[in-house]
Amino acid sequence: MVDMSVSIGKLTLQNPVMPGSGTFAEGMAKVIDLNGLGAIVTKTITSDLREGNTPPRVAELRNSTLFSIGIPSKGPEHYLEELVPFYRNYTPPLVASISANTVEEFGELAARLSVPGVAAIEANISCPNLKKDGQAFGMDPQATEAVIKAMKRNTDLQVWAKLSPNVGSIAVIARAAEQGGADALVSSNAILAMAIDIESHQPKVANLMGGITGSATKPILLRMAYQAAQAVSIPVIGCGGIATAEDAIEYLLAGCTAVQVGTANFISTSAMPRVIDDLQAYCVRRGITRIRDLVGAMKVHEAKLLEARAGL
Amino acid sequence: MVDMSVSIGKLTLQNPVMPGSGTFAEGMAKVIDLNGLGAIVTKTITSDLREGNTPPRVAELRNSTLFSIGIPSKGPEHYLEELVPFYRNYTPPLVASISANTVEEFGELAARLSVPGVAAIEANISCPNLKKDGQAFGMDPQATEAVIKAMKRNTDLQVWAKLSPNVGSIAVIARAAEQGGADALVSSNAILAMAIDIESHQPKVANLMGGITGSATKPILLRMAYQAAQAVSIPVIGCGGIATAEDAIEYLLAGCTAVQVGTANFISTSAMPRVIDDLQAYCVRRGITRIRDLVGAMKVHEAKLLEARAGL
Amino acid sequence: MTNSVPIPLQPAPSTAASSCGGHCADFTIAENLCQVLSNAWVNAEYKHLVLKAPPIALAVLPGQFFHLNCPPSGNDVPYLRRPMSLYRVSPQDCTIEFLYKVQGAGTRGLATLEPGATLDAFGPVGQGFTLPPQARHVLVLARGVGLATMAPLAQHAVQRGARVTAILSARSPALVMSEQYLRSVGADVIVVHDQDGSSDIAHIEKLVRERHAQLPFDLLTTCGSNRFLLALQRLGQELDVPAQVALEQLMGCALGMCFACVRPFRKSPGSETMSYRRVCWDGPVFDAQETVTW
Amino acid sequence: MTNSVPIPLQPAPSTAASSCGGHCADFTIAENLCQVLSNAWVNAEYKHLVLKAPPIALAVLPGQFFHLNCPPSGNDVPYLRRPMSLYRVSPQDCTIEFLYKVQGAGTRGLATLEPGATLDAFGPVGQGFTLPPQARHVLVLARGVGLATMAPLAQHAVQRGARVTAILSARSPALVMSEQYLRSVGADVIVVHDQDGSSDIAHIEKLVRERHAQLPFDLLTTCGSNRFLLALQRLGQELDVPAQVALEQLMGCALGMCFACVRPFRKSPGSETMSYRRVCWDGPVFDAQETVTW
Ligand SMILES: Cc1cc2nc3c(=O)[nH]c(=O)nc-3n(C[C@H](O)[C@H](O)[C@H](O)COP(=O)(O)OP(=O)(O)OC[C@H]3O[C@@H](n4cnc5c(N)ncnc54)[C@H](O)[C@@H]3O)c2cc1C
Ligand SMILES: Cc1cc2nc3c(=O)[nH]c(=O)nc-3n(C[C@H](O)[C@H](O)[C@H](O)COP(=O)(O)OP(=O)(O)OC[C@H]3O[C@@H](n4cnc5c(N)ncnc54)[C@H](O)[C@@H]3O)c2cc1C
Ligand SMILES: Cc1cc2nc3c(=O)[nH]c(=O)nc-3n(C[C@H](O)[C@H](O)[C@H](O)COP(=O)(O)O)c2cc1C
Ligand SMILES: Cc1cc2nc3c(=O)[nH]c(=O)nc-3n(C[C@H](O)[C@H](O)[C@H](O)COP(=O)(O)O)c2cc1C
Ligand code: FES
Ligand code: FES
Repeated sequence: MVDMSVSIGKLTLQNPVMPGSGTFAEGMAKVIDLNGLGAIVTKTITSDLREGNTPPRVAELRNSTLFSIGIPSKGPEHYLEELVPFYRNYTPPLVASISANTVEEFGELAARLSVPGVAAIEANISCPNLKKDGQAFGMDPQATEAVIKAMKRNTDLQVWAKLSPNVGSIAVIARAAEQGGADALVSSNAILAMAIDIESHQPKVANLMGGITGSATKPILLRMAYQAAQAVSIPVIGCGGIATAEDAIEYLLAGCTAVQVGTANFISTSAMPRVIDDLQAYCVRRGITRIRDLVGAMKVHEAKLLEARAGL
Repeated sequence: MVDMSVSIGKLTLQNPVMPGSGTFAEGMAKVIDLNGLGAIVTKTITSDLREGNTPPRVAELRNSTLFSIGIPSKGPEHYLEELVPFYRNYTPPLVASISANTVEEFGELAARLSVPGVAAIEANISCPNLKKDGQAFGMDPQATEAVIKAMKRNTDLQVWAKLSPNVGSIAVIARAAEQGGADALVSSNAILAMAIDIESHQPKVANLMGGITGSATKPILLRMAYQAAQAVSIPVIGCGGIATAEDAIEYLLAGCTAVQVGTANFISTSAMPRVIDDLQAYCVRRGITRIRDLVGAMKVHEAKLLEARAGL
Repeated sequence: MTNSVPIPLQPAPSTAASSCGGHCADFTIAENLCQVLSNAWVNAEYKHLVLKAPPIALAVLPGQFFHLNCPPSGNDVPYLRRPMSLYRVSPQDCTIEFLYKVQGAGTRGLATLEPGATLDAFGPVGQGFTLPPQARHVLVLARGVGLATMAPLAQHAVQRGARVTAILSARSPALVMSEQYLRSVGADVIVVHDQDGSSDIAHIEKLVRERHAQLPFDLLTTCGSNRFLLALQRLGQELDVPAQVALEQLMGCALGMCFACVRPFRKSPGSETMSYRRVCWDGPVFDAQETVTW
Repeated sequence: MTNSVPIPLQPAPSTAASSCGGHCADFTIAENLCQVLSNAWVNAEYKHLVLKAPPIALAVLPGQFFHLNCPPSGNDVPYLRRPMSLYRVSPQDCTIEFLYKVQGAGTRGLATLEPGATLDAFGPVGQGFTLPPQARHVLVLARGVGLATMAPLAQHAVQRGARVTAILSARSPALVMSEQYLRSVGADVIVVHDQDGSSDIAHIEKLVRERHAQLPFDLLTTCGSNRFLLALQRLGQELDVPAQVALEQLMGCALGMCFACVRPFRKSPGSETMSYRRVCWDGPVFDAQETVTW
């Protein structure tokens, strides 16, 4: 038997697979057994009610998608009255994703959601900071640290920081989040991208830019997750382009403790159960008894200096 | 007839299509008519002789490739004695790409290559700055400006700055390059990425990380080129994932004056001639008489506020 | 529309709770592995796909749809699934059917499917048409592929004892699809077309008023175009009959998760407050008076 | 190896300069649109592909290769081309042939090609074998698919009047490929295999010394494995005969542009100074004494 469990701080997950925020909802309970998941992560909410971006909100790309949803939000009330009770019917820990316009609002919303039935709060810091020229919190180490600190002051739950990939150095932001007291990092959110219809000359999503997600982005986001994991000593949860166990294994080898599956859920609702089964099968085939032994097990190539080759 | 010419400052190109540095070499002359190209850009050279990275240097990804070549360089002597005379047999302007370890070396190498037969010098600033902890010049606005300034002081040729996409805000770097006196920008170089073989647990390229190039990256690099073009008033040359005329048109619509074709040259040596022919056919079909009329012609969606819909 | 009931075409499939830890009963949507029975051209642009489907798929209701995992073909590699309305379900034969227009990567891939091939049809999903109890007369107004969506409603309404008047609009009489099929399920079919101007919206409204005078409609339905939507909004208010419209939007998940497929709606008929709703989950069938043109 | 001449299998195709603005004559490499004549299994793992090819392709020399645009098949969508050595060229029949092992996305795609299909074969590229003038005896040592690369050299050397001794190594006699073909082109074929231990490297070296004693070799050639490379380096020095080896490396462009396909080489035989060379452009055939194991 393979021990599939992994630990995020004091939280033990029965397996390392969970959905990415915004790519999962209650509808999934009509299709798969939610109790098989490592955790459940819900779509980001804000304190205010929001409708989100103008449609069209999606364009198909090669092996990927361009989504521009915005953060439509029904607010914390709806979350506490509808979603928390709904997911209380299932065993995996519930992770609430939040966003806000200011550091203080992040703290307040974290406090508001600190109820039984919620295990951790994920900070989506890819949204624009209203107090700093609209630059995303997650592009600025100070803002990142401040957000996480404000949340930690306001809740006893775990706080996860979901990093933005639209940065020059993800290591700097990762360290800032760790400094702020984050219990784990999620690396990462979607990469900013665009596409133009060459017949209409219009952008393919009304909002002009959106996030590119899905398989095509994996090599880039895997690199970012690796850099984040190298930079900190808290667990990193890998996210980006994961659709198969092979993808998940790459993230584990690169140093991630767990993984989030996003767009793949849209393509196949059995993506997560299949990743879990196939991870187990891989471990069995390779004689790995504890999946956590894969974490960070990448073997770098020996540096073979060209000069040294002369001796061979 | 379609006027296919575009201008980069005082330099007129017969059409907007040229190869990306490092994805073209003399061998191409045995396959296609080089005189059909808008310009010829050669592989980056450095002053010192370099062998480049340990193999394996390439891995195939979905709709993309991971290359980790380093900058093998035979130095300026070889460039002046072999390449400049070789390309003098062809009519398109020759653009020499250079890199260096310090700001001063960039200036010296630019001076060295300012010979008849060279029309412009492209600064590959994605390489690590030896005087600044090895962070790439192109990730730092001050270093970018300093490099371009040093080159402009040392040459009368056009200086193009090839931006790195591995930054939080490409607009900041674009403006720094313009500030330094760049005649044009190339947006952009390859995105840092990685891939791991799940059987051997080794990275797929020996150098661990490489640049992901090819079709899959287009939506990201198109966004970067758009942001760069929005930020400056000098011409921007789009680069990243261009394989067809449709791809090139997206870059033109986003505000690029010309385009560079990279990895597509490896997949089909007729990629550039085909892009040129198909661009022309598109213009004919759409009744566009001057290709430069496409530059920046993207039409953004009207902002339809949700509230305004109530009236409809 | 209180007092209305969603249409059950047949009882939900009974699933043995024991085989799945007691959760099966909750699973009403699935990635149904279906077998292609036929996939023939109807005319130059449309194909008719018949699939042998497992029980969960057969519980589909009129107006619901499936999200099809279109196969790659040549250089076409569809990444997302493609939504396709139920055209016909036959629980006895264990078949579901689709009528689709071949236009892009996904439908080109669908078009390559040969009998015997497997197609993964995710569903059934969405909120279908809601037939008022004891409905006696239903209007179905459709053009082009819209028919695919409306056909199961016509069949079902007839089965439930209602009369169905189907007005089929097309560019020319030759391009009308499914006229025979609708007649065979017992609908009164009126064909209107552009060549003789009978498809003119004023003429269509006149036809509806005439039929309503003969036997009052309990439900007006249409799908797709803004023109038909506006007509039904007018007629619904004028005749005081509920009107429902099936809408389309580009989709990501088809399971209410991604919020890509939204369109703007009035919070309630006549309200000035607008809100986005998900076509895949809150629809694709909506109250016409809450729907706005786009 | 001064005095050596690259092998011309036939004169370069004469191209009318007028039709291409005077540049045609320089175009010695092309994306050759070839027609598949046959593509049959040779054994459980290998297929033999015969293509009808245009003139530029027919100018290919032994040891050169083509970069094949392998078609997508199902979920396999090869992005880069795949390098494949010439197995045989027949200028009279306008055919080129390949012998390939089906292993990954690219070769799986190749394997789907039916007669009549079109394959884009880029080439010919690379530096092939260099036969010393008036060569009288050539050794060809190969195992597995290495044969594909060596076969055209054997054929050509025989045509040029040399004797060719081909030592074919395999796991078992049943797995030896192309034995008949090599005999038919006039090579002396010796089969060695693992089952009776005859493929042991010491035994192979002994065979080579014996044959050399009978008729001195002017050229020793092999491809692929480190074991054979080391043997040829030893034998070449001991017998003072030039040795050439055909190498492989993962490729990007196959046109000397990307520098992905490098391997380390001594600057000259015996030198301690190492330098990378491109397998696609500087090779794939190299002087064995400059080659190092990897
Ligand atoms: C609920 C629902 C039910 C549908 N039922 C049917 C049906 O029964 N028969 C049928 O032929 N079609 C139906 N459609 C439309 C069908 O989904 C699209 O035609 C299909 O997705 C096109 O895919 P493609 O890959 O072939 O074309 P693409 O290359 O994706 O697109 C080709 C063209 O179709 C447009 N298009 C793509 N998706 C949609 C969409 N979801 N809605 C409207 N336009 C779209 C694109 O903008 C483009 O112009 C339905 C759509 C929805 C949302
Ligand atoms: C100059 C040259 C000539 C060749 N001639 C032949 C030939 O005549 N017949 C033949 O069967 N094969 C030949 N090869 C090897 C052939 O190119 C690879 O087997 C092929 O590219 C594999 O592609 P794939 O997509 O099927 O497998 P992939 O999925 O790409 O790879 C399958 C396995 O093959 C390995 N591989 C892939 N490419 C190469 C390569 N270039 N060299 C070595 N290993 C590789 C991969 O690492 C992997 O282990 C030659 C290679 C070179 C460089
Ligand atoms: C439709 C959609 C909506 C998303 N919404 C959110 C969100 O609300 N909050 C968030 O942190 N990430 C959101 N994401 C990002 C995903 O959680 C994930 O980080 C990203 O999609 C990359 O993973 P993938 O390639 O597996 O999809 C969303 C992604 C998609 C595709
Ligand atoms: C093999 C290879 C080598 C490259 N070498 C260089 C280089 O020397 N200098 C440079 O500025 N860019 C180099 N590039 C980057 C390309 O010029 C181009 O910016 C990048 O590949 C993105 O374009 P593409 O997606 O069309 O390939 C190289 C790219 C590849 C694939
Ligand atoms: S398609 Fe995802 S919510 Fe409707
Ligand atoms: S494969 Fe590109 S240089 Fe050899």
